[in-house]
Amino acid sequence: MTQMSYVEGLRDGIRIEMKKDSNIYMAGEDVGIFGGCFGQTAGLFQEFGGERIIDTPISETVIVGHAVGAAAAGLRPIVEIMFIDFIGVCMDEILNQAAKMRYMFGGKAKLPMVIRTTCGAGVGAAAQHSQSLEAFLTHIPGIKVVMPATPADAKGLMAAAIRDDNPVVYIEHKGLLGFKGEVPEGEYVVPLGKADIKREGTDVTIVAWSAMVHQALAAAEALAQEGISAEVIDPRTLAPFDKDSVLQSLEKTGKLVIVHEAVKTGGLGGEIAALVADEGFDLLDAPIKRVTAPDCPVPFSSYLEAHYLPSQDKIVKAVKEMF
Amino acid sequence: MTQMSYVEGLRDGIRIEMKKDSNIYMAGEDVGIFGGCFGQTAGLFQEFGGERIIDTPISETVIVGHAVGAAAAGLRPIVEIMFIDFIGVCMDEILNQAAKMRYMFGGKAKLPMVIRTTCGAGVGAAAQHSQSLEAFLTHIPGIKVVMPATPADAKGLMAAAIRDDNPVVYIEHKGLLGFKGEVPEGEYVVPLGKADIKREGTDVTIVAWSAMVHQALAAAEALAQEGISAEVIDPRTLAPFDKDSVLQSLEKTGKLVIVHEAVKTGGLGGEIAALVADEGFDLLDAPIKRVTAPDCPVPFSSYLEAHYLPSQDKIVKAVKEMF
Amino acid sequence: MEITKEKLLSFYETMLTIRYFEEKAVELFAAGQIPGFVHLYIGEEAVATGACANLTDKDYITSTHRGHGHLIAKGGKLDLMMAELFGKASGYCKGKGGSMHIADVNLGILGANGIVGAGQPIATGAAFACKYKKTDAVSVCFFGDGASNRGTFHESLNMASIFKLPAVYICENNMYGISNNQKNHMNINDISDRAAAYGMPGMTIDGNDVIAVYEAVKEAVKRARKGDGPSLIECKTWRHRGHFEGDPGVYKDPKEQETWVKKDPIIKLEEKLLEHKVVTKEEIAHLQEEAHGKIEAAVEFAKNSKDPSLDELLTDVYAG
Amino acid sequence: MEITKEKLLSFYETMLTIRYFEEKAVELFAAGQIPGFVHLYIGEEAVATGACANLTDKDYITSTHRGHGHLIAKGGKLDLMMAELFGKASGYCKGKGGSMHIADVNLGILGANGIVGAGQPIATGAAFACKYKKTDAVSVCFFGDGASNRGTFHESLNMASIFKLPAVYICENNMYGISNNQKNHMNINDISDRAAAYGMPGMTIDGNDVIAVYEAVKEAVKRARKGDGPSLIECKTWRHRGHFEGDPGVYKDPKEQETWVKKDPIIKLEEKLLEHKVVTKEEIAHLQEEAHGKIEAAVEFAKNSKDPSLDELLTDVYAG
Ligand SMILES: Cc1ncc(C[n+]2csc(CCOP(=O)(O)OP(=O)(O)O)c2C)c(N)n1
Ligand SMILES: Cc1ncc(C[n+]2csc(CCOP(=O)(O)OP(=O)(O)O)c2C)c(N)n1
Ligand SMILES: [Mg+2]
Ligand SMILES: [Mg+2]
Repeated sequence: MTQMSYVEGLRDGIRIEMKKDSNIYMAGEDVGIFGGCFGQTAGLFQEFGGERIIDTPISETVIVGHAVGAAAAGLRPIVEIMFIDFIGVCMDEILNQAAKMRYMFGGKAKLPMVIRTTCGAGVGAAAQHSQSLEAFLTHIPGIKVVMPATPADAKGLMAAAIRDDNPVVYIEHKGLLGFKGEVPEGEYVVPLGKADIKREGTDVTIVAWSAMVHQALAAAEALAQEGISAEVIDPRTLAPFDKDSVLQSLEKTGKLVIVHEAVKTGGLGGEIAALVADEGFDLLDAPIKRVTAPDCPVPFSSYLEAHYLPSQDKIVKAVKEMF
Repeated sequence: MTQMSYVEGLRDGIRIEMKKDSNIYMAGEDVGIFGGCFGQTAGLFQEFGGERIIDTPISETVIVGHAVGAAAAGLRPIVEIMFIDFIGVCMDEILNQAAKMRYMFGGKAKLPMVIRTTCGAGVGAAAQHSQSLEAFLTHIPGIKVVMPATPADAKGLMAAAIRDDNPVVYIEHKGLLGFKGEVPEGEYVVPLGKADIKREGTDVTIVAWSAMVHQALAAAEALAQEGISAEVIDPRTLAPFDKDSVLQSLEKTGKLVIVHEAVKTGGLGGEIAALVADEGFDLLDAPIKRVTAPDCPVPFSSYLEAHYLPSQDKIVKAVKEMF
Repeated sequence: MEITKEKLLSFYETMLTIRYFEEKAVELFAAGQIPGFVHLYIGEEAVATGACANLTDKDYITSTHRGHGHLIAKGGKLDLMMAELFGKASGYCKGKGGSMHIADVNLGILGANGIVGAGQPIATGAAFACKYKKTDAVSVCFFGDGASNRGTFHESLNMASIFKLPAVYICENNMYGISNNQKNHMNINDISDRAAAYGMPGMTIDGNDVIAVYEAVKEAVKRARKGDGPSLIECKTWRHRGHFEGDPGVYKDPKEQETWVKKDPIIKLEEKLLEHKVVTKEEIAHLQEEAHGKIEAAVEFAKNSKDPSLDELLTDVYAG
Repeated sequence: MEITKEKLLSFYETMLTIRYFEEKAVELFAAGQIPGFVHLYIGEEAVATGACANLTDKDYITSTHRGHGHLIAKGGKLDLMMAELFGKASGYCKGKGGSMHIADVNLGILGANGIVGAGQPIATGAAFACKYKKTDAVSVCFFGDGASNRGTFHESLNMASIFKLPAVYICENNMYGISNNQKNHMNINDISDRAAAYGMPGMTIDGNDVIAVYEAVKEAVKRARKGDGPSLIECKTWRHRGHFEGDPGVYKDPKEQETWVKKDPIIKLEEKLLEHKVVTKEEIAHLQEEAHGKIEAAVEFAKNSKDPSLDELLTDVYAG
């Protein structure tokens, strides 16, 4: 174990895999000498050279589209879309090519590719640079989606994403990049599709991912002061979703709060609530609550943005209303 | 009242509005002499001329993007994206431009524009021409989404969509285009955001839209034979969603089945279930069921496709399991 | 002509095979035996044939919604293709893809594609892989005049040019994107003029002359294999039939149609073969019979095949 | 020079105003008073100034992430702009948009834009509206060298050309898309060469010479107003600062930076004005003081403004 930031963790995951397999390369805007918009790829160009760490033109469509072709032809591309907000520019390549090629070809193609991107508000970046759009991706069969919340998960999920033979979208939260924590040294893989119980509890289950894990943990801490024991589950992989871990937790708690930074309507919280309202209906002893961003674009004003974001306080409030 | 097909209904809606307001025009691929891929725009070119019914190049990005600019500059464009499957090509224009411009500008822009498109499987068109992708759109604050199921709704919702001062995505189901029914003559508007009870019932609430309304109605008929009285609610507008009509129905029935043609995970069914599992929790006396397509691309084989699609039988089965 | 007799004959055979495959599809579609959208290549056979004659199984192609010709020319198996049109388990994609998604990755065929222009980035990526792996393989991208107006065209050719990728972009300019005539969908005559926007060579050739196509693509492939980067080749051609089966093509001037049908690439080659005494009329009749036989066998294979089993619905969504 | 003294002075004033606005933004950002991303236009003032001098309030522009200069040149109000940078309720967008989304639809300013290349289709649509309504208004689209590689560029210019729209596409080629030098992001020297792909005129000019920009855009605007269709004008220029505030710009060759800083468009104009005795040194000092004063007043206004009220969070999502 060593102390690392989230961004160091994800970079470590990339570096270890790239050293092992020369078919892995990275392409994206300013991933080279610039080192990525938030420094995510700093040093990789120096370590692996311009043949493997490749600056592209501002052409998200072909950035993702070329990765589909390169992966089908035997490489293992990691491509970066600088902000998940730009995913609309390459959505056809994700939706109709990357996600469907294997199925459409009757299983005769393999697309090991990772799309790295950043999400999240909180830095005054306004409506087009702050979104959490994971729900678009989890509605597309054929791709996997991961959103790490800690440095260790950032590293281990990166390794798993790179090793997976399917298109994986790896979503970094820009507010977490500097967040520090313990990370295993050397090769470390967090299996895709496995949730992590970030805090155990018995009275209420809080499902949260990415930056919201930390709000949920803070809320759980505050709730503990008031005698409410909250379990915090971080799915880490959103597709495929580890529903069993949620159902198991509900067997203890009977109460579910889902927290996400995405806007409420159509967010993945709805899907999780629906799964539980079907398969876990008998476990529930209270309405399922969602703590999310409201249904509006992310405002620029720091004051409005602070109120836009789901927070520890809002989670505490939602939980307390259940008791 | 007169007898009309769904496609005639929607065309009538367009024609009546276009006659009244010269700022309305239509642009898209093959909407001119060709009359649209499924004949939706047949005759409009002849009636309104090439200045108002405009064939564009195969450039979905600028088709939608230009509409944003034209609407901001005072026109009322209707643009066509031939298949909703192609929405990824113009997703940035929908997500970050059309949907957010008004908010980002502090309310100082108005974007009266309609994006017409078709959805739906059942014609052997395979994975890239058969999808139901409404859930992408309902996750985007700032746009409205309608999906008519009948000729009258096709007409009335078209009029409402054109008159609305916001971007509206109007989704036609290709399997319904020839479907006939009674349609009011002359001006006829179905207000956006209002569900329609397509069949009254007391034992179970079935929420379904677009082509699935007809599967739900057939299922309700079959269930009636077995003594189960199903209420079929067609939201018609998916964003904004008329949740009150669902909650009201549940006060009678206590049981909810949601039917949609989109794949299950991340479909709008999850959102509706989540709304009810929160705000209508006390009304429920059974788990919420969803009858949807499975989480896979639409297969080409007619045999597989028939099994892929949600159907009357699957709805009946889901309902009966609740009793 | 410096081309061997053998090569010329193989051109002819391939073109005939494509033609008959397509004519059979007309028939089967009309009879309701093939579901979905069927876009036929009749009249454009010289492009795929001339182009793919320069390729081996190690080279890649991306195809389009109008893909049967490309697949056959690249070595696709007729029986597996035909079975796929029928949606049978024995088809190339186990019946899950259909006409618009036939692929054979082992032959370097990265698929027909239902999204106009979507093959351009994919072909660019395959070219990237060829270069990255330091093989001398190339990637050939087929697309239409209509597709050259999509953003994917711009981004792909630009990327290929900067990275000097071994790619050949072949625009099959049949002058229509569905009903939209080139005159109305772009303001230039020669699509190859667009190559200059990316600093790559562009040329326009007669797409109904298989030899011209062969020669032009040969040069472009040579250039690509040498590491000198991509090219754009525009092949002017014409589709004889509607955009898809069922389209009567009312937007076309019948006279223009007539003129072009006279320039049928197969007849053109046939005349040349006879003129240069490469074949006799009898040999031609024999070749035609043979080609018909292959198509009939493929139809037989398809008809005798089974529907996919129901559990196939949920397989192949993910690997591993 | 056929340009009136008055016009030249107004160029100078506008450029100074932009420069000082941006220098103030540097200061405020460093002091932590402006949140988010701030992309500055220092060094590129001649482009927006020369271009917008040909426009009236009825004409449209679309701007970019680097938008302050375009907005000021098109008549945007400094106090409302500055208040927006601060995220105040009195700002152009009530504080909801920020630097990357400032707009004034009444002045024909259809917004800065955080999505590179997204203004191109929007400007095309505004041009469509101008033509449709049979006004003689035009639509001017500003974008960078990097943005010219996006698919939106291709689709927009193609559409504008077919429909003969009154649009002027102005590429501000500052030779970098963030850290990526033009040499590495395209394989051509002059982006105006891309105009030929759409059958529209293209030209490359010195983007640091406000008069050259003014004259070139004047011709293009005249052409557009007459109904003769769109043009592409490439203005070679240079940004003096990092891509955004906080970027030290290590990827730039310091020598090149030095050379270009010497070609500062404001100094260039100043020298010309003095040489041709349009102004005296004293008058220049006075104009500078005046411009500084306007910026200070705008900052004052912004600082004295309130945050938006909380209920503004949910308004303006939908009209009506
Ligand atoms: C992105 C996208 N837009 C529209 C369509 C519908 N469509 C299918 S084929 C076609 C015309 C293609 O024209 P072209 O590229 O010239 O190829 P051709 O059909 O002439 O071979 C269109 C518009 C599509 N499949 N994908
Ligand atoms: C679609 C999209 N891709 C990437 C970005 C991130 N980004 C913001 S500005 C920029 C560089 C733009 O370069 P250019 O168009 O030359 O404009 P300049 O910044 O030089 O004025 C990039 C890559 C973005 N905002 N939108
Ligand atoms: Mg064509
Ligand atoms: Mg630039």
